[in-house]
Amino acid sequence: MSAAGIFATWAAALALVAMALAVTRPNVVHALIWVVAGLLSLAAGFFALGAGFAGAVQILIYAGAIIAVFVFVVMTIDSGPEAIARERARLAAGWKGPLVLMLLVLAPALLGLLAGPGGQGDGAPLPVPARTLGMLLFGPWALAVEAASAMLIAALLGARHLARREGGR
Amino acid sequence: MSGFLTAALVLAAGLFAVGLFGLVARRGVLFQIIALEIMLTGPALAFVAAGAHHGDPAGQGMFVFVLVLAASEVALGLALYLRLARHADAGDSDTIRELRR
Amino acid sequence: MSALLPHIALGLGALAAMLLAPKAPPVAARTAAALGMGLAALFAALRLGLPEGMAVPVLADDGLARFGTLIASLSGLATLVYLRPAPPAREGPALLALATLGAALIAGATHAATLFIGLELVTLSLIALFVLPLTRTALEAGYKLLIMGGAGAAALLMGLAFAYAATGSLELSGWMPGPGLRGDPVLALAAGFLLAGVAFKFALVPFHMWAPDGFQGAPAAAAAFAGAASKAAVAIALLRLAAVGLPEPIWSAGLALAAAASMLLGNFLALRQESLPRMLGYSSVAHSGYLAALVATGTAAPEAVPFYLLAYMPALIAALCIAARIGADAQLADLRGLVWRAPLSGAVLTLALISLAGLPAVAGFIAKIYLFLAILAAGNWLLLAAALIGSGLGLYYYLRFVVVLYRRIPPGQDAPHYPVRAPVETADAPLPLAEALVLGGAGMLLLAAGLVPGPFAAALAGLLP
Amino acid sequence: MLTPFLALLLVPAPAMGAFLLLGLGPAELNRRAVQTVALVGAVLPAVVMLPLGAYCLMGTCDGIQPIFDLTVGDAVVALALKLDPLSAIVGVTVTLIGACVIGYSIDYMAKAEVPDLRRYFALMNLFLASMLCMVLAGDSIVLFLGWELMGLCSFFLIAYHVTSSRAIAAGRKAFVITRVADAFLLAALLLLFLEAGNVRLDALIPAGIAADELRQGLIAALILAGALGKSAQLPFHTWLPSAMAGPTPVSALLHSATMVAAGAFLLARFAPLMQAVPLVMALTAVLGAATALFGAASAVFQKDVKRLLAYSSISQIGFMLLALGLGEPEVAIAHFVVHAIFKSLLFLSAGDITQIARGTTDISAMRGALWSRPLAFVAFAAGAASLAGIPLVTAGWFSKEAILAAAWLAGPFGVVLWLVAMTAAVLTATYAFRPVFTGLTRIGRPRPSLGGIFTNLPIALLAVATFAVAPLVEPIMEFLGGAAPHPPHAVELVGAAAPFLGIALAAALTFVPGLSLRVARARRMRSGIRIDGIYQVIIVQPFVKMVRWLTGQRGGIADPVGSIPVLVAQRLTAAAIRPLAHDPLDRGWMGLGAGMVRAWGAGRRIQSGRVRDYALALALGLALLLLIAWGTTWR
Amino acid sequence: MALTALIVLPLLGGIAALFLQRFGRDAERWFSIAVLAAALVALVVAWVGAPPEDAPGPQWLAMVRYQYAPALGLQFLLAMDGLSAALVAVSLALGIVSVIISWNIRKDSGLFHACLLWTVAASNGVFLAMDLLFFAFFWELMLVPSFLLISIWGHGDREAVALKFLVFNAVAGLGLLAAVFWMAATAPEITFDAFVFAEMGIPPVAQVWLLLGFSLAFLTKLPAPPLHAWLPDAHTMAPTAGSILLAGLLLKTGAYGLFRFPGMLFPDGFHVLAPYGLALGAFGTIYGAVLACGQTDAKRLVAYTSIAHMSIVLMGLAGGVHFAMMGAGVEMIAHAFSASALFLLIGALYDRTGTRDLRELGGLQQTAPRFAAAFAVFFSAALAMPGTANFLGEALVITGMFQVNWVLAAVALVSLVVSVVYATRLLKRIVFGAPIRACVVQDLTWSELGPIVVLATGTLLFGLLPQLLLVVLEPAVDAALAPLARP
Repeated sequence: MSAAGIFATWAAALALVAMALAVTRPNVVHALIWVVAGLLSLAAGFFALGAGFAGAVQILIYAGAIIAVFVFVVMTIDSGPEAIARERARLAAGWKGPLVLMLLVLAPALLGLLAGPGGQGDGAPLPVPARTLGMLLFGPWALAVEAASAMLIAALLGARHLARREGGR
Repeated sequence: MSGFLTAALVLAAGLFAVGLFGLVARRGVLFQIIALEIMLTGPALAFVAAGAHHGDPAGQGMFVFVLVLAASEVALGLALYLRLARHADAGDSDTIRELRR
Repeated sequence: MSALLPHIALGLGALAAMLLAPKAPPVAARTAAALGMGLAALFAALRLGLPEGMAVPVLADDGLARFGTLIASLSGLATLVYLRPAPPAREGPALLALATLGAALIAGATHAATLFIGLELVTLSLIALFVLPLTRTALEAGYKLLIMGGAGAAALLMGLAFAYAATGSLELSGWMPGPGLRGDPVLALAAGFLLAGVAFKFALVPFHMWAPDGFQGAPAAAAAFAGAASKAAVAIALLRLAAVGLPEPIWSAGLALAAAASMLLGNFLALRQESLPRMLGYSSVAHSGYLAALVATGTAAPEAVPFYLLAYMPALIAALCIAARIGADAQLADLRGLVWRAPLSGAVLTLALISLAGLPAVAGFIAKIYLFLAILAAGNWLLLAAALIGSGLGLYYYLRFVVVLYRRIPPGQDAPHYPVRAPVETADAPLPLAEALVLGGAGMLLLAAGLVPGPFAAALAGLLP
Repeated sequence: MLTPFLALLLVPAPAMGAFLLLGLGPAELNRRAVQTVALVGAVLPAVVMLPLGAYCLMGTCDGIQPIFDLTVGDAVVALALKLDPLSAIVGVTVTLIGACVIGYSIDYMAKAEVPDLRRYFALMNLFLASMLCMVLAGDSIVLFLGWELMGLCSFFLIAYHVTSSRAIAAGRKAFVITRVADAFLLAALLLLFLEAGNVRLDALIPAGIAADELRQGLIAALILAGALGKSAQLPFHTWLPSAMAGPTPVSALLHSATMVAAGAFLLARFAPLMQAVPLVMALTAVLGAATALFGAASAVFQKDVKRLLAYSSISQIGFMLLALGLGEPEVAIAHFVVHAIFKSLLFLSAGDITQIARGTTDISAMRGALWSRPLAFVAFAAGAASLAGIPLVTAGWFSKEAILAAAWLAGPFGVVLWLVAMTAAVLTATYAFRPVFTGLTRIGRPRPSLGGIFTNLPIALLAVATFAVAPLVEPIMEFLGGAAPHPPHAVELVGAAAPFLGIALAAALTFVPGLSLRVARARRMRSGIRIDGIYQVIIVQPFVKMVRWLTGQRGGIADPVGSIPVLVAQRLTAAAIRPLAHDPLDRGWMGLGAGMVRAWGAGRRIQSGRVRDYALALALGLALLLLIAWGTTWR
Repeated sequence: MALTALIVLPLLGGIAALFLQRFGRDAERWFSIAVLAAALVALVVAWVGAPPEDAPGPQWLAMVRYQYAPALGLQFLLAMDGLSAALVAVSLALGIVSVIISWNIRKDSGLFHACLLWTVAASNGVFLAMDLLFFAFFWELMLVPSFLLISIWGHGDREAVALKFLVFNAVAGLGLLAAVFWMAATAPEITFDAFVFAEMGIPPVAQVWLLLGFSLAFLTKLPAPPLHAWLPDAHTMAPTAGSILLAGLLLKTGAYGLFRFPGMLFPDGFHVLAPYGLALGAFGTIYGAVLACGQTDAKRLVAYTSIAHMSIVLMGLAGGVHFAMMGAGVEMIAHAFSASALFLLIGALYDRTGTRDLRELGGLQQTAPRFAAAFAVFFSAALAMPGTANFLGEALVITGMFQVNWVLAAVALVSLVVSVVYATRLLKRIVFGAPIRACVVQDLTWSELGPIVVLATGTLLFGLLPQLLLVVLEPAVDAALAPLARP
């Protein structure tokens, strides 16, 4: 495995740990911070894989914009100590089952992946310049991109409707 | 299949599984939405790594779409969360069960 | 470029409806969306039978795609007529047009990107449509679809990503397990993930949980769209996936297993439901099972799946639209004596229910024959047993609803007014003529395809390679 | 094709027409109209038959009138009427007797209600038509049609007094027993049909003779059984005495003169076939002789005139069968003709005498008949004389003598039969003259009276005929293709003496008080040998028991074959449901349904409404799919 | 086209009759008669029309083949030979009779007439369909209107009886369905065409099992003991028209199926199973006759005689010889007339007296001579008097039995004797005897007399001029027997 590969794996592993912490925090804000940490680690991994555009988008949009929206929402609700205690109690009550379930899903995936024909090729990630990506997105994939924008519009329409004031027009 | 790709796919599966764990284990609506986001990072990593492996821009292209989906879901999800919070205890999704059986 | 005309019409219709929604009278947005869908249907219909090819590199332009676009647009139109959630929801028409666009994309998807985006476009539009009434149950339905849809989407994406990693291709046709890839565990895992993702959209057991709740809580028109157009599109996607030949036996075995479970559980849980939409939700699970069984057995008749859709969609749309006329969450008791109070609705509902039950003289019967013949030809005894038991159970609960339609209300009792719990009748309520047209059209289609299925079958067989 | 034989079709037609008009026609008819239709229907056949008989006498008497032909598979069904000496002689007899009896009925039945009268005449005419069909039949189907319809008419006419349960029971008894015989006959005819591939008698009889021995014997035996049943011969005789419950003209026509004797006709018809099977012939002769003696002996002790005459019929037909069994069908048919005349005469005159005695048919009703009803009594005496066989003047002597002669000439076996028959002949004279002598005993001072023209004309005609036919007996035999057998004169003298011995015995029985009392007490003989009782025990009671058992009247399960599978199925279902059902009454499908509902109630909990549970299911499904995916590639 | 009309006319007519009830008095009755008469015209048209060119045999008089969904092997295939034509004619005639004698039914008369017409339509479908999927469909469809007839307009414990009828026949019908689908699935190309199945060469062992499946359905409908338990109840509790249709049509469908398919499709299976069929028939004819002797309910009595007579038909069909088969065909038609007429008469009596109990009846001869005369005529038919079509049928069957096995012939002859016992019992209890108060009734009215005359004419006409029927049946019989002759 090349050095870039090792670094990317390391970064992704960090991200996994961060995400694991995120889903187990009773405090929403802490969880969000761990998510951001995980996303940033992933971005680092993307850079190491030579996917600079993806890394940049990850930092800007994901870790930046989306989480910011989260934080805004979190700030509208109070998460006092009793809310955190309640959350902790709920988590403590039922984490074993989900864990087993998670392992159940993971096990065949891991077994399958590790049994696969590993170690072929030169092992180094191949960098993809942003330009070729642009050629793809605005060339053959143009329709898909348009459709993705339709997806955003749909989400927007829905969110706008939901955000309408009670008894609004 | 190169070594780093296998590792990345394993980690992607891990991310997906962690998200799934969150979805099943957490009762707060907000936590569930966060778990969803985490679930989506799994395929994101897998796409980017596979793109890097094949030297193909399509991986990053798909990553962009995943990102769009994540954004859309967050938008809708948060709006829904706010709306739900007016009717029910959005901190505990188990209470949102009028429709059942 | 003309191959994209339906999509363009849908997109423009959606855009126009969206822009008209805030200020213009509600009927304007509705008209814009209807125009878009109507034009899309027209274009798709006109293109039936033309030479096939690729519209753009990610979208096929073949018989299946045109057929999918046509039926998605038509069911979009039909559901638009009945789309009238309680508080005026101006976004409805635009969302419906977007959902239709998504369905059209799925129908033509030969590429992971189009498939994924089409599916998610439908899902997101449906979430938004589900929550339109802003009632608690509607929100709950939307919420469930959101969470489950997100998980399903993630699973689907995992599948796509694994397949991409294994083959380096995002074209569906690139996943054909060649000599080097046979027995590749990554591709097999990809198939598993993909199956889970598609099964979620298709509401197959155990990924079906959102369907009954959604049908019950959401506006009937949205549910009708979810059950009819989106299901049709996903069925076409399933056909395409089956055609490229994902790794066997995981594909057929998994699909057959899910199909059997759906047929059994869907029919079983529908048994004594009092709520018409909820019953239809479970029934849609069961029918997904039947369709999946058709795909899983690799039926010899190319027109089997399209014919099943042709039989299933009008029945479901008609039934849910009549439920919408009666009011939110129509109950069994509300249907009593419907035939005598509202003959058209009663008659069409009868036809729809017996078609769903698979009784003769209506299209559902022919569809059931396709199903049983395919299962028998494949010699899959598990599926046969499940289909037999499921159909038997189905007979019970469909006929339970049919019988009540004909049970006169004793003279002493008050007749429930029809519509029983009237929805808010506002200016944007569509013309009764349009409703009658939709119901009548659905009824005629069911009867025609049941009595003279020959031409239909021939036409559908001609659509497919 | 227009042949004289076309007229054959016209013989039964009027009677059939009268039946249709009276029996099934919807129009209302008054008494006069009913009587007219009946009479016309009864007389016209005779009018048509007599010229035919004459034609037959003069021309070549062998003609066939086809009705229709059709083919069933390889077989030919060719229906036809046939005129040959046998059918001509019997046909003329039947039409004449029929006309007489139906004419007589007009007076006799004068008191009946119009609907009853209509029914009566309709059935009498139907009977006449069917008897003629049978006599003139040229094929087995028409033969059997007539044969069965006669039985049907017999049933309805015996049960004419529908309010009398005795009459109905008698009718059922007669019908069932004759039906048994009919079944034998049907079997024989069908077997012959299978042999010949044709139903024409001309084809059947040769085919029967040509059949293999076993089959030939079987067919002959079955035909004999059919004849025995219809003719009330041992062991089927029990129905005839009880059949006297019908009106007297019915007894005269059906149950003595014509229908009952049809067995003899049948055997004569199939004589060539029967003669091919010596064993059956011997059986016929023995049964005939035995029946002759048994009938005569039973008749002697009867208290009731009609029953006496019924036993007499049994006995006389026994004589006919004796002749048939000896291979002399011509003699038998001659006796058939003579018997038809004197027996109908006896019934009609006895009926006339007893009718004025307030309906009772006890032999005591005859008392003083000479004075009260002189014409009828004289006629009765003439009939009795013929029955007894007073030598040289009566027809009865000629025909009976021929039978006795035939027996004597049949070798050592025949001599035994001759002895039996001779004893029977003595007893015949005895019972024949008992009523006559009773009629001579005067009681009170009765005023002589005469019946109407319809009563007297037939009686007078028949009375004259009993003597007029006497010289014709031998020509009849010759016409039929036989010759009157003549035994040694000594034997003939013994035969001539027998009636006188019998008459003397009768006088003794009537006028010697001690003897007449003893006769009155002889119950056993009066009711005949109790074969009725044997049938009751071995057939009727077990049948009734079986029916009662099968219909659940004995506390069992009604219709066990149908019910037991149902009960077993119900038990099994109940047993399968029991673990699920709380309510023990809730059996069968309802139980299954209830179990289903409960299962549904439990099953729907899966759909808990909690998103987390939904995700759980989703994850489980995914895990399963991935497991399968991995499993399929695991090496 | 005319063949299609035989099914479609009554089917649609039934739907129309549902609504005609609203338009004035008796509209639905006249309409039903008109529909059935029109169907009779269609039958004549089909009958006299040119024989079809594409028919697989010369015995077919008319045929309709419409490819319905070719890929599924679904086709609308009707074919009429002599037997089907005769049975369809009988079904239409009995339909008209049923309408006429139900003139006083007032309760939901629209639905009542719809049920009558649907029963006729479905049984016509059974008699004509040569596509086995359609055959099976009509087979099951037939149960629905009959079920309604019993459960809505029946007497006594009608719901339970109707359910019994339904359960028995629906469950038995599964045997047919399973066999049909098995054949369709194993055919080289998916089809339900009986003519194709006939040429398919089904392996002998499979033939036995398939024939068992078919027979389960057919024998239950026939009905042959021990599958007959539904019939006495259903006959007894059904309204008069229902009894007529049950006896005249439904039972005949079972016999028709046994006539048409075993020889055509399963000649090897037939050779294996025929002895059991003969034994069953022999048992049934005696059993039914003996049980009829012990009944106290007049309709029940006639129902058991139906079992006896249909068992004779079974013997004829299982005999596999020409005469027996012809006899079975004739007996089917004859029994349709005679049993229907007896049910009609008893029904008319029940309408007047309110009882069918033989112990409470009597003296009809005195009070209602026309009634009595009608009883006597059909009494003769039940006895198989020569001159009635029943005799023709039974005599032919017995002839055939002599060719097969003399013991069976003897059994059939015994049943002839027992028939006298039950028939005279019926007559003795109803017609004879002193008039009982309950039996002082109005004589048959003209509207009752009309159907009676029609039925009597049928019975006597075919009895006296049998060629009318035999000529029609013969080609069908020859064709049915032809495959059996194959070694």
